[in-house]
Amino acid sequence: MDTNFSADDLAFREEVRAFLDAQFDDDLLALLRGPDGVKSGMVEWQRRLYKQGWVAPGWPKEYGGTGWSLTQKYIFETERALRGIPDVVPFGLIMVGPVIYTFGSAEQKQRFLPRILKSEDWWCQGYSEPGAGSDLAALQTKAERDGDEYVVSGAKIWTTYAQHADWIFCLVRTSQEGKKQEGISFLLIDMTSPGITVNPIHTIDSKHTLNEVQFDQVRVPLANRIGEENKGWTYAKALLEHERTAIAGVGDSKRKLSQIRTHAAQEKWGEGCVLDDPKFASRLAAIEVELMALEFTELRSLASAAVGKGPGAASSLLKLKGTEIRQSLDQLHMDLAGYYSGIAVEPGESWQTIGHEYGSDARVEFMYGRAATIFGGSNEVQRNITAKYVLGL
Amino acid sequence: MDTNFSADDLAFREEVRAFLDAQFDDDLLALLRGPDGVKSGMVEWQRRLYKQGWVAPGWPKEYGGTGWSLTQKYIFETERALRGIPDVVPFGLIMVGPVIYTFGSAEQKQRFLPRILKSEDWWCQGYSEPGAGSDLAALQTKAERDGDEYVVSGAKIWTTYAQHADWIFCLVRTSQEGKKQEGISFLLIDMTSPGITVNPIHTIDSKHTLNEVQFDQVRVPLANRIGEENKGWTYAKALLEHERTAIAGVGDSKRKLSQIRTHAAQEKWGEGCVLDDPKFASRLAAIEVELMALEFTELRSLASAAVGKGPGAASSLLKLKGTEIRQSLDQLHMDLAGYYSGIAVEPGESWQTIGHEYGSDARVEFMYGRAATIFGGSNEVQRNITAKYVLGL
Amino acid sequence: MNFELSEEQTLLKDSVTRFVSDRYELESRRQYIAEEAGFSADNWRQMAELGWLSVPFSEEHGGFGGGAADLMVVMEEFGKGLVIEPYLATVLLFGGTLAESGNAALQQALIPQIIDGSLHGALAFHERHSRYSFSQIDTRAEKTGSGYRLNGEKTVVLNGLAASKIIVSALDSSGGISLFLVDTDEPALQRTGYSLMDGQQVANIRLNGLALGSEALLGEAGGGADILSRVAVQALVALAAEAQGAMQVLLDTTVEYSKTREQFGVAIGSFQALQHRMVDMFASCEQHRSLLYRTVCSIDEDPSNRDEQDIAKNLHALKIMVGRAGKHIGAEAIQIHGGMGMTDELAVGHYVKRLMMINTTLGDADYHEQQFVELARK
Amino acid sequence: MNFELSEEQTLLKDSVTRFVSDRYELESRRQYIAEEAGFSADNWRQMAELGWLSVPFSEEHGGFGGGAADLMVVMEEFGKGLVIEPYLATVLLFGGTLAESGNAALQQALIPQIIDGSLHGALAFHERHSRYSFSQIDTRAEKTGSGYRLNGEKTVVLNGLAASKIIVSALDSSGGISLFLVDTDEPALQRTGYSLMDGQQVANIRLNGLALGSEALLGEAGGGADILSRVAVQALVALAAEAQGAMQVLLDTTVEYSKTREQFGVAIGSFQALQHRMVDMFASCEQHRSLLYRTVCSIDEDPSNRDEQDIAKNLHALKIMVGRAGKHIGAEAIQIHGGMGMTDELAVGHYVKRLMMINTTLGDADYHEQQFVELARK
Repeated sequence: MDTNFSADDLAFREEVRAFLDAQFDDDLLALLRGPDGVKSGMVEWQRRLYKQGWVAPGWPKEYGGTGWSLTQKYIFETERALRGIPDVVPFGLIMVGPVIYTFGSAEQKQRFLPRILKSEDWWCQGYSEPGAGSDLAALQTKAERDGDEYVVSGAKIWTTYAQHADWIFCLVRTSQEGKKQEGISFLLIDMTSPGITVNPIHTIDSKHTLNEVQFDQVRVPLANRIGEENKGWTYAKALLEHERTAIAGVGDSKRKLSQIRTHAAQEKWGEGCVLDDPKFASRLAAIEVELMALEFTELRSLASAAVGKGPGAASSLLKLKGTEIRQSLDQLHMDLAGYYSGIAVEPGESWQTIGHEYGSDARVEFMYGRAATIFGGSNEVQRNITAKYVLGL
Repeated sequence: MDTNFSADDLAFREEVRAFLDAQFDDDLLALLRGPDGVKSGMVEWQRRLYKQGWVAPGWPKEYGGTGWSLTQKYIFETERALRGIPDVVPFGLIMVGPVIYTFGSAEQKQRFLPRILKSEDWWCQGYSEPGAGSDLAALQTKAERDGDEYVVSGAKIWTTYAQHADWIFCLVRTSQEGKKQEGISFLLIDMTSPGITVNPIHTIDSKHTLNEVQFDQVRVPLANRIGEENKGWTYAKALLEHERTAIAGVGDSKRKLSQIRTHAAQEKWGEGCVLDDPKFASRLAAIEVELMALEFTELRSLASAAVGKGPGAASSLLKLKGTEIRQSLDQLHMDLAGYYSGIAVEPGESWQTIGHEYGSDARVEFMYGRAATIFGGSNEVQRNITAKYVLGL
Repeated sequence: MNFELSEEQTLLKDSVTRFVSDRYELESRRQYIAEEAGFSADNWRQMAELGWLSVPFSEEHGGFGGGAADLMVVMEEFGKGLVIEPYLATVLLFGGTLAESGNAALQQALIPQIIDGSLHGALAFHERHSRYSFSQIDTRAEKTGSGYRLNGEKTVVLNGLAASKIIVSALDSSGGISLFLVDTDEPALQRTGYSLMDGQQVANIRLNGLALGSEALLGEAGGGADILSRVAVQALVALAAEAQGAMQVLLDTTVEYSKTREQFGVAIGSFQALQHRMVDMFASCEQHRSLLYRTVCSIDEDPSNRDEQDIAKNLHALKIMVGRAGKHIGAEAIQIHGGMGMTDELAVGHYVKRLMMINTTLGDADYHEQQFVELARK
Repeated sequence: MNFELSEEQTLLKDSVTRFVSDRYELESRRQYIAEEAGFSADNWRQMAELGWLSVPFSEEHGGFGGGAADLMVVMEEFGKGLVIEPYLATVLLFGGTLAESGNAALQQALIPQIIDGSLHGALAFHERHSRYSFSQIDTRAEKTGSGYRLNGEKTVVLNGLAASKIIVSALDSSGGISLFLVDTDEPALQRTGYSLMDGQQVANIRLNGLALGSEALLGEAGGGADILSRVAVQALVALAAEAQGAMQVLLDTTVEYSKTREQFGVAIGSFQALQHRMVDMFASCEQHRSLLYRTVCSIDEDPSNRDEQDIAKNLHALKIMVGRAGKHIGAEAIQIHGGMGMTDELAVGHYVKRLMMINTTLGDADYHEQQFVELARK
């Protein structure tokens, strides 16, 4: 029982640190903070990672992965998060990529994988529907065969970054027979196809991240179906498991915690600062303790998978505890910002004249962060699943 | 909208204070703290209340009640609790008494009510059964007719003070037909009847309060049945509603809170005392705020009932919040007592040589207090009921 | 003991309810916010006509002479509609400070203008480093031959852009807090306007050596902190009542949504785990109401029985619960609404944001808990 | 990175598991507690024979030279059985203090006796007003010509009645804390024994001018507090591992009970509200385990990488979670067991009581949180 890094691991860490410090530079930061930061900034960052060969640590080496050990992946993830470097946009690299290399045809692999690695295609995910949120399998978007094409009609909702996307991967209903999980197929759809409309959803963080995507008789070649017809649920489930890694967000929460500590030390309060307030310090400490534990819950899970025993029962807690911890941090940051937490300043306005420079960021993160316990399987559904599969209830 | 007491109310309060201060004297206290305190002490105290005419404020005047207004009842209850005077033993005066005067025959009223008022009979309650806890109506104790008697067989559990009781009021099954709530009858059973066995249940507070009562072919005259056969559930439900008043335990919690404050001020900690610790003070304050609110939730309920509008939706929270607040106080008292909270001293041993004089009391109250959210309709059942009847879910 | 509204209060409540249901669809509210002042001038006129702007002022100032209960009735309904007009800023903070400052000439000149809706005011007490304290400020009032000279910057001044007069707190040479009435058209006063997440328009205000006559001083020199604490009594009740209205709407909306939204073939309101959590929301809402009534009753107590210590304790307790119940109900309302709770279209998020701003207005839950603890020690 | 037990640890674990399953039925445990010493002398002999009493001692003292992970393995299984023998008091607190005090003669004389099971000891550091501090004590050690004279009273001394030797902390004339080894048969030492709710026998110890030779001083004069903090490292890991075992049993028992106990015609484990709460119990249990592994790994780190600050932080975090997870799991276990959870017959209450005592041993969650915060400030 130990957490000692080998000499190789330590050397790897140095390499990672050097790369990140050099490549995540001021130019990139400026690009990310610009008006089109999510798209142009992220694409630039992912291309730098690609050049280094590090853009897809989760992929098998043959498809362009890194061949890293779990410890190496953990080191990379930790160093990334500590620097506040955003994770790659997940839809291509983390989500559809693995589905394609696992279940796709040779043609599909050849066509899509290199473009994903090079960030030439921007992907989005078409799962949720207005009537099917946590109950994903209740989806109704229909795909009917017409010659060597499907005709797709229906609507997807909560589609992150659909406004930037070249492609969308969708679960669609190709049969009404059997259980609702049966009769679902997995399609790759070109976003420029006639009949697709993207409507923005304005969210409580006042940003435009989410969309509704409508399909009105959209024609999709049969060749764009992954695997067999009516087996799409199986592929999607495999993907969901893949998505689980690093879902705890430990690195990002550690960074947020350290920001809060810094801000609380700067915030004057009586003769001292807010960090001196025993109640504030106590709230911060209580969260830090949970986070210290979660870091090892994640490591236990990785280590167990690494020796071929699967991620273990505790891995079912990674999303639950990870999101709860993050939301507690968001709330604490808001409380620290106090009445400045409410300031809704437009990008480019000067903070200095108004209040705490972090107030508005704290608010946006708090607001958008409410989604963490709702999307991707709400925490209620996570608890149901854990009760059933882990506790046997 | 006001909480002003009228001049009459204020005069009444003086009368109550004078009575309580004079009658709840050192002799009585010594009796209550003696080895047989619950029985002999409580009987003595209830007799003093009876002499004053105050033993049954909830009863109609014609049966020996006080005729007090709700405000007067509130005043009496507050003054009682602030002095740490125990409430009357409920089984006769609060529980079966009202059932008898509401649903009983003239003979039953004449026979039982005066003896209850004078504390000549000690009653206990036979509702729960080993297989039927929160699901009360699932009870199985059977009463079969044989001439002008019932023959009762089965077992009741969690029977408080059965070891002292002269009588037990029971719900028994007299028919297997229809819904489980039908076919239940309400019987009054003499505890000296042949076939009754009382087995003590040892509980985690190391006291003997609870019992299992077994009935082996116990013969009970038909004349001891309340109201009609198979209608017992109706009478019991009416009683449960009666039981609701003062279930919040505000007065007792206020007293506990003030004890904790006193003890925390005495407990040295660094240069000051535990009460100076901002985290401790914060926990105490958070509970006090909830308690201040609950006091008015109770008053709103009383005031609403007094103008004939029924107790109102918020009354469904009295037991829930009341027990949660009390358990938080018990936990805080334990934490204050620290390692002395664990001391299991026998009655009569000297505290002084061992530790905090309050540690062992805190522990017994904490341990027995766990039952508050379990018995009398668990808090889970309370939430089910509120969701259904108040929120319409 | 009586928690029923009087006949007069019931009429007042009905009239505010009607106003809100006529004028406060979410879409209309967006339009009011888009107006230059940040609210609807027409609504404000209507409020004046209906006499609501006079509620807290004494009869000698031409007011209605209302108590805390009257104010509660108005504000709870405002809370249900997320009314954006600056009732708190102009009537309670600005007007309330005038009323508490004992300057009869100013009161006679200005309070009628507040009541008739022609004057907007603001109270500037926050600073960059003041956090929730009235006295921990850096703005200074230097005594000059003819009066005072003010230097400093006030932040997050509610209604600071629409106000034509602002009351400013400043440290005087003796280290005490004094209050000054200033006109916003003074060149030495510079305003930067911005919005809060709940749609309110606020301003930062720089005072660059602003020269004032001695008549600009409100109340005694150094007496400002006392005045502000008295002003806070009504303002805190108003905030809590507004929060009560918002929490009630969130609770009701969430329960209703859970009855209609289906997942896994049944309404989500049939899931026991959600039912229990909605019961807890209900409990927070009702416990808050109880504390609001407790506080209102203690303030409206007969003068002979009025207990200032008890009032202060109730107010701190109430503001603690405003913060905590608001967070609890807000978080659960979004969560149970699921994805829909994240959208700006639904009203849910707007109520949640208003509750968050109410929490930070005049001291958050943690600040008031600290005050509550200090009071208990005395 | 590796969280698997070594082969040796797996053997050790299996052997303790067997001991617990053979000897620790609840009824047998009651009998051990009823023995004069408050535990089973036979069990103690068995532990000595199996070598468990030697686990934490270094090889030069005849020990097994085990690390934190080895200790964890033993204590977690002890926790599952609620083992009552004073492993913590004699081996870790008394023996640990000897091992840390650097007095070679005493170590050579006494540690082998601990390992062979012939010597019981105790560490007396609590006092009536010390709360959780090692240094806030009133017992005084006055220097005499030939040594020291001790006056004062120590409270809640674990294993204080069965111990034949006790290490006592006392303030010396310079205000530092020193540690002294005393024999319990000294006439100037007076013991009052009593029980704790978890069945442990403890004692208060009065020192009435007890005269000691200078060889009774352990370690440096004034160095006692440092020694005790070092002793606490292993003791805290042991307590947390024991708690881990107890929490696991409570979780498993509760989940099993919920599958068999029927109410309203179905197993109560089918109620979603209870399911979600049991998931939260599971989360507390697993999070605690993670922190235990984190702490153990940091202690057993290669000497070249060992980071004392990191170890201290982990230990405080761990003890915070011992207290909180223990309270959470304990309260829910009783609640979900319903009336049965209130009875002394079922093991549930006994595990809950042991967790409560573990929380208050060597500083409760609130105390360690304060220490955690202070450490973070440095």
